Amino acid sequence: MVGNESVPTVQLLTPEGERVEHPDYEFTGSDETIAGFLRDMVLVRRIDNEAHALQRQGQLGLWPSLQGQEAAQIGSGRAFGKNDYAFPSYRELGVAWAKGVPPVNLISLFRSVDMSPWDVNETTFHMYTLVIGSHTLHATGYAMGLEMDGLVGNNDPERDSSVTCYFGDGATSQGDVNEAFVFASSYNAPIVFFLQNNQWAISEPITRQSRIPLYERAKGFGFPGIRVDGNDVLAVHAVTTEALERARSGNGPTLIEAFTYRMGAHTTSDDPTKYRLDDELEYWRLKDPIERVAAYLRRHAGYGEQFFTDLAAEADEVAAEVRSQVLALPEPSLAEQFDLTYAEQTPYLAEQKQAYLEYAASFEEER
Amino acid sequence: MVGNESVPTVQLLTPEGERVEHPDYEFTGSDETIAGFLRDMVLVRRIDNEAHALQRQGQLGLWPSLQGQEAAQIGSGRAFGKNDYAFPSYRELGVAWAKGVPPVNLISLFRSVDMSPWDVNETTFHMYTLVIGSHTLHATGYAMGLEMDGLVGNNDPERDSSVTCYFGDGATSQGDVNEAFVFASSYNAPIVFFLQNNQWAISEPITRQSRIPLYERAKGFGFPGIRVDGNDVLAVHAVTTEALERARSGNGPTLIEAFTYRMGAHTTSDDPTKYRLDDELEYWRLKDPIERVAAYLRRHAGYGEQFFTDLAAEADEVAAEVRSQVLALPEPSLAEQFDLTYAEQTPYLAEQKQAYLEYAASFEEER
Amino acid sequence: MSNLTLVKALNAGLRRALESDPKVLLAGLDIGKLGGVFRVTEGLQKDFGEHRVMDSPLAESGIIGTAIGMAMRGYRPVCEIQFDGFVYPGYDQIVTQLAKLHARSKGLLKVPLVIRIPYGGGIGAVEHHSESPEAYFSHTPGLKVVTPSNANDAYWMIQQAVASDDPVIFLEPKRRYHDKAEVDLDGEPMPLHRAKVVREGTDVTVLAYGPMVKTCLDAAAAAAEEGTSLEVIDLRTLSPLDMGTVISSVERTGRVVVVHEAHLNLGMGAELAARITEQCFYGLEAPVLRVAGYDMPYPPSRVEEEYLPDLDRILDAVDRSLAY
Amino acid sequence: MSNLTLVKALNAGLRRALESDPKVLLAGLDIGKLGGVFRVTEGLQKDFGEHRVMDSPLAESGIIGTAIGMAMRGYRPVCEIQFDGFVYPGYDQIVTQLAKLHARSKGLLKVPLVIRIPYGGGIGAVEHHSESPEAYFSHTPGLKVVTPSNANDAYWMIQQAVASDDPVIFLEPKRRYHDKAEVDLDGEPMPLHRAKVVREGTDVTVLAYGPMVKTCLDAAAAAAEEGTSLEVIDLRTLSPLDMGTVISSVERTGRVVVVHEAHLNLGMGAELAARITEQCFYGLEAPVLRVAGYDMPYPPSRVEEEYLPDLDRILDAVDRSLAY
Ligand SMILES: Cc1ncc(C[n+]2csc(CCOP(=O)(O)OP(=O)(O)O)c2C)c(N)n1
Ligand SMILES: Cc1ncc(C[n+]2csc(CCOP(=O)(O)OP(=O)(O)O)c2C)c(N)n1
Ligand SMILES: [Mg+2]
Ligand SMILES: [Mg+2]
Repeated sequence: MVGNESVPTVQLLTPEGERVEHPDYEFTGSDETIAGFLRDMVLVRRIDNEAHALQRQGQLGLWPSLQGQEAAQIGSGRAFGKNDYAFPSYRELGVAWAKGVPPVNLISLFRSVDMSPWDVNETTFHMYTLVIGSHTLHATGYAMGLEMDGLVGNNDPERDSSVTCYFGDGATSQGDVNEAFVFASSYNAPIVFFLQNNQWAISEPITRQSRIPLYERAKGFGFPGIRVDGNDVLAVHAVTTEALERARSGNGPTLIEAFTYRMGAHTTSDDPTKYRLDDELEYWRLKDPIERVAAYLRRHAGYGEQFFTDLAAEADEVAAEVRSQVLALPEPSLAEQFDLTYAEQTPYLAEQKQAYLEYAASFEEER
Repeated sequence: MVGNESVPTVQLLTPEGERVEHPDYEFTGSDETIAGFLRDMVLVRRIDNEAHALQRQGQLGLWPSLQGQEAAQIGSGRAFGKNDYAFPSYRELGVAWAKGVPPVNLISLFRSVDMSPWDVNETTFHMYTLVIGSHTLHATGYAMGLEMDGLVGNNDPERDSSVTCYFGDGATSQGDVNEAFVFASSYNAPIVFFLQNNQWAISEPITRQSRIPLYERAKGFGFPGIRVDGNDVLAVHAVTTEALERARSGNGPTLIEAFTYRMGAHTTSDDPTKYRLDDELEYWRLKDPIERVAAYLRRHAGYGEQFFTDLAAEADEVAAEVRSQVLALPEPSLAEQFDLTYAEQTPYLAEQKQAYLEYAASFEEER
Repeated sequence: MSNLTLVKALNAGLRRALESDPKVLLAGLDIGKLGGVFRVTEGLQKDFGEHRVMDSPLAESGIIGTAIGMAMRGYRPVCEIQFDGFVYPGYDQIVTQLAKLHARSKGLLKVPLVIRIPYGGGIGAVEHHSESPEAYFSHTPGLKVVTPSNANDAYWMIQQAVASDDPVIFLEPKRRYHDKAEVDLDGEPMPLHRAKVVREGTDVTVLAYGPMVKTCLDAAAAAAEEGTSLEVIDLRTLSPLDMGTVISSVERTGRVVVVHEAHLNLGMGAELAARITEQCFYGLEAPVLRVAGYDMPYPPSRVEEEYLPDLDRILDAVDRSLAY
Repeated sequence: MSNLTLVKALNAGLRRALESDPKVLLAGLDIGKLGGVFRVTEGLQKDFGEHRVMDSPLAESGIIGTAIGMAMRGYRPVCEIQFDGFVYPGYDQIVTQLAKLHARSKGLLKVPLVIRIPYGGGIGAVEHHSESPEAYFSHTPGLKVVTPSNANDAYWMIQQAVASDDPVIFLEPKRRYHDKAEVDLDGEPMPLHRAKVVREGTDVTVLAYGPMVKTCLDAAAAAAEEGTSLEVIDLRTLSPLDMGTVISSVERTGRVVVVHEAHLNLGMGAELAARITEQCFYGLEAPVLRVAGYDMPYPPSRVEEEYLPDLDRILDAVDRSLAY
């Protein structure tokens, strides 16, 4: 948002692609790693576009775009080690990508063929939660469980574990999120609360939720909060890396406010022209998370045009692949849903299933 | 709690009865006013004792004692002007007293003959709320209503109004309380959140709810928080007076943490010997809210023994009066409850009432 | 007379409510500039100001809890819950506070609060956006629960709900939001808590409400072609139920099918079956049959057509009823 | 065999659950040193440590929500809600998250979480401490709902609930907490989701659960003196219902009275009436009659005896049933 420049914000790469120093944080990775981040961001943006197109073509019910938030998601997602679990909300295509979840799986959710299309245990990327804030408590409980499992503070990178929970600026108003802060603080849980402040909760600007910067919320619950330039993949990576380390080593929760911007509509159902000005969009376009990395790689790391052309081509390929996977998704059946309600089926629901099957069969016969 | 002396706390009267200066707050009332506070505190403690005795004698279902918290309640309650509304939780005998609610009414609630035994509009003292934290939202909404009514920021003491909402340390963990902070801040509502930190939520010590002082919570929501010595009636009065003025004049919410102690059991159903040490009680007994005022009046304001003897006698009289009022409370009837559920009775419930009356009458006949 | 969608009819009804009583307020998520995700409040903030049409912080308990406080202060708030599945964070305030305040205060506190909830499935939505929570509210004394099935009722019922001194859960059949109907903008509405025979018939009484009324009317038309005469009643009010209208139909037909999207188990159909059987014990030719959502969480919407009661399932139940 | 109160039986059952599976955890308010306000968890924190018997911060949504997270991590949490009236702040987590996770995750996530709730009235409590929320849970697919009526069942059912891979709402009849019974500590329990004929009879089937079972047994004893033979069934499981046991009784008696403290409208009695009538349409001599709490908020406890179903109201319903 315009006018927030005075709030202390960690930045390591300017919108112009210049690296800057910060007294507390640094990004120690190679230029190759940075190029990898760029690749991630370009690919997820391209996949996001494809999903958007699929929705427009009637192939998806809905799509919540991550555009503008690529750095926040790749920067944090690429900071994870194998024992760092992620609890997303519903816009975390980038985090999912970093976690190795096939994009088709995420998209299948919005095609409404499946509500849990990836293995949360294998991917360490938990289920999407559409109900704002609810999962922050699950994430906290999960983190408490890690601690009970003895997986925190062993000074053993092979074992020490953490949870990172993603949510938005709007979510900070929910009781559950604040209760998650209480529990995480009270039990000193190994958790990173990763708040993507994209300035909007559908049509409501951040000023409706809070009159002060959101990272300050944490302090009142007894743990540190920090604002990072959410469009700076290097800064996000550095800040997340440190917060994860705090969590794993038993030093408790951190709130990271990634200050970023939702470039698109809230979802494909939304019409942002009703409530926000083009000026704002223009302002943020200049802070694009991808452009600045490309500029850096061009200017300071010797990456030539071929690299970028190849990347664009790869992106198109990946997107085409995702598209065909989506279109090939098998249709669900109601019959199987009957057996999913309970771990141990009830006689009552079994009867309903039986009746349904017989009823459905009667139509088959008619045909 | 022992060991919290380092937290900045407003104090104007020491436990020994010496007045001290504070850079930001002063108590400007006369010694007569102070003697009035003493009288209030002595009377409510005595009434509280009587209610406790009534419960022990089987006349009440339950009684939540305010012992130890008299200064917090009288200091704040006596700061109210006629347009300052109070939303209590369930331990606010002292605030009710300051608001002119007859003690018998409060007690009748715990005799379970009535759930709303006083006129909330006339007394400007709202209903008790037993569900932890729920009323903080009502109070906030009411305060928003005052603002919509144009009763804030007129610089007119006859009109300008506010709300004060009472709750405990345990309540700060509830989602609703934190949402109340969000709404109050977002709408800049004319409200004072009056938190009586009595160190315990039934058997749970304050450390379970928070690892930092609770007054700091407010800052993270964008409004000031302040800790006051909750056993110092002068400091509580001064701090509340200022917060009320902030609210009335349109400067928004304040959180006051009155640092005090629950000297008795949580309620008459509770057995604190299971979870807390005598040492702690002893420590707090030395900080008694009544003793220090008595000491001040004796030593520095020339109040002689007669005053104290008279006061004790008055207290006994008032208590005896309350007792006889309680014992004379009329019994409720189920029949009348049928008509209370709705403003506009439903045919269905009217039928149920009819059936009930006929059924009840059939027993009358049998007799 | 005006031909309006259900959304526009609600919008017009809310506008009239705002015009006719300065104490009426709207609160909810995105109801201001955006006009609500379904555009029910479109243009109202522009015309009545931010004080009367309030975009709330993202917290349902907060929205309802503060609205209760405003109601205590004499306002008549209308809260919008964005989707059925998001009402539960505010459930405690609804069942424990809102529903009880009149009784607890011995009538001193009226809480004329309306909670609007778009509900039901059939729109191909993602999870939590297609639920039918009516039983959770109808089981709660102190609340009134109503649901229009068409634009004309929507227009009138929302005004009546706002005018009611009791808290009203106002359920809006979202899959009928864009259905148009003639709305009599100045007529004399029927009372809020009254059911309505929307098609007369003689063989079986079909009870429905909200989104299922149209489905049942379609079923009745189909049945008529096969010579079966269905009487369709739009319940309109779920708490209190208008049993008078129901019973006088059942006394004629002797057979009942209840239809709702909500889960079968402990749904409205259960209560209707219990009461009808008690009141018409000797008159029933068949047990009250229920066509409802199965007792599973709402499935992925790709299969919702099979999950939701439809014409065929209703006719199947009619046949089973007639077979007794 | 041991003569225990219901509280002590629960305590013993929880102790065995904690002993037999290190993944079992208890969480809730004041359950540690205090042993819970009803002392159900007395001594357990001392013996199993603060990590397994956790005093939680004062927030029900937080208690249940974090327990869901622990369950996702492989634990088996048992949450105590202090009183019935305080479960609603956690209601969203229960109906929207807990109940649905198994289905949403296609069975990948088991959520073996037990929520213990002392419920019901009759103890002279202040408001919010005497409620009967079972219908709100039973209407929700994905939850299982059970309630013991006596110490022996309490001892076994709590262990079975903890062992269940589905979320279980475990309702404890607080007014029977101090009733003693013989508990067979090492026997073979009956299955969790099975109803039990607790008194055989021939004239009318009386269905009850939790606190009302004793009341119905008393009524049956009184009826016997007047020559009426009541068969009393303790339902034990409210979701799923054990209809087999119910129907085979009704087929013999032809008459049913359902008794519960919860509100009449859309209470368990409604569902039972609907199903029984459907399954025994030709066998019923009278409609299923319901004796329940009236449809008003729980009244001041000074009049609760008149509000709650008692022996006389049950016998009155029996007489009305017999009069058909
Ligand atoms: C409890 C609940 N209430 C309302 C909604 C509807 N809703 C979906 S997204 C959204 C806005 C969320 O804003 P924010 O938390 O900032 O996340 P963002 O969408 O910007 O990523 C709302 C209100 C919901 N999903 N859950
Ligand atoms: C929602 C809810 N949960 C649980 C309870 C039971 N309960 C009553 S008082 C209390 C402790 C409250 O502690 P605190 O907020 O510190 O207030 P205090 O009693 O110390 O004044 C609890 C847990 C309740 N009343 N409401
Ligand atoms: Mg946002
Ligand atoms: Mg306390």
